[in-house]
Amino acid sequence: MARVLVQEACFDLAAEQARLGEGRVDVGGIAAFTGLCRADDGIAALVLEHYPGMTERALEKIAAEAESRWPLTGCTVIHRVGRILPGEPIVLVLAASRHRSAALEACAFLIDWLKTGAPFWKREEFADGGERWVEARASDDAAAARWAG
Amino acid sequence: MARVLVQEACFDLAAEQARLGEGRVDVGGIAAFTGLCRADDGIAALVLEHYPGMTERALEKIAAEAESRWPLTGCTVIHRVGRILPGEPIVLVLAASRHRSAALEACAFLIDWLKTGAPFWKREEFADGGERWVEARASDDAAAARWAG
Amino acid sequence: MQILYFAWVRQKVGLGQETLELPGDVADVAGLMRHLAGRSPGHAAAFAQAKQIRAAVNQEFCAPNHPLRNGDEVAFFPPVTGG
Amino acid sequence: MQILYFAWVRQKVGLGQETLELPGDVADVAGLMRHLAGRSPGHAAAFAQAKQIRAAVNQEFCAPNHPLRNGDEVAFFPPVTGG
Repeated sequence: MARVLVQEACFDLAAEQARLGEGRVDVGGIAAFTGLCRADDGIAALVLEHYPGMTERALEKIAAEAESRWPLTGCTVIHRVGRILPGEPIVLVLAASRHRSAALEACAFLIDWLKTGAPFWKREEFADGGERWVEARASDDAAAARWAG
Repeated sequence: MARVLVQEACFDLAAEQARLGEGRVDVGGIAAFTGLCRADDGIAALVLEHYPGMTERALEKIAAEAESRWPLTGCTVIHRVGRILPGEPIVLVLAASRHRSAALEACAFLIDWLKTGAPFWKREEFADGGERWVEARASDDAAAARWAG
Repeated sequence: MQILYFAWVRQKVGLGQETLELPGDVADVAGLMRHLAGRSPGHAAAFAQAKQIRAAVNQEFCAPNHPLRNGDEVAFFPPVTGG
Repeated sequence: MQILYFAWVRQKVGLGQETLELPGDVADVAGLMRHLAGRSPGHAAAFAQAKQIRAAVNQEFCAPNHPLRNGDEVAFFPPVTGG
């Protein structure tokens, strides 16, 4: 059963990774991806909005899909919402398995898929007071489409 | 310039990841892979032997190759040697980049490549006092060959 | 039915959510969008960009031809940009 | 030249390293393996499995036909199993 969290608070990578290995000796590899807020074009902050209820359901569905495709011993998806500053983490995905290829592939799948399949929206706030909604990128759709079928 | 370490001591994932993001706001993603010792078939410990000098050179070459293939903002390879117990980590690979795909691909490349391209040898020690050298696997050669050319 | 708006759709409409009875002449998501566009200048501004709006019905992504019933929860928003 | 042994090659030979002069009739890595096989029963046992042994010359992986010079550092070991 995957661990899925949507929260304003930052997350603790080491603690999350430790949960996946704790008390077990059948985990051969843990792949982790952390998405961070960049300061492109003078961004002062990102504000993450989401659809409470649907977001958790979407993430649980994505995680269950990963668990059905790869023989995982566990996986974790944590996505922050609210105001996030440059350099801060936004999202954490972890996948653990007996074998490294399953862990690595499931981790890539989870981050690609949640970029296009979970209801989050990013607004950029600039130092000059301006703001802009981030537009969806064709490259994200293409990355998610790799895993289709 | 990559950070490459061969050491007996355990490593600190959170500290290593923090090094890659510290004081910068141009990192969009950090991919991490941790390889762990499993207790398959009653393994009591793994003993990792290496070729001092050549090992560090091989890892530096592999890391430099990753940095030439992907636009990384940094990467780290830490491989333990000596006696490792089930549940303990063996190897840590981190790759950071502006973009998630570069970080994820470089991380997978590094772990695949070092499995076949760095002079480490694993000996399994069993609870009954027996021991066995781990044999190289064709699947590891195939995984590394994906990245050839 | 409950209608929810997110991101710039919410900003243009000027509301995060509203409740209404499903009009008799609205059969699907696309029909509801045309109906909502007439409710206020804000709604009109948001739904003028109908092709850039995605929808969910009862918290599942849905195509414009998805049929609607009066108890449904329907959300309108731009393409998602999480991760 | 310096010869190094690792993993089960080291265990069978019974030595981690040894120093010798490159024999005049040895031109390459494969020739050195044949020469070393004659040095002791342990060497013979290790190099009997020549196809399972890999080599490095001056800390770079090398094929059996890699030429040798007297100052080289040559290592013999099984296929690597790190990671």
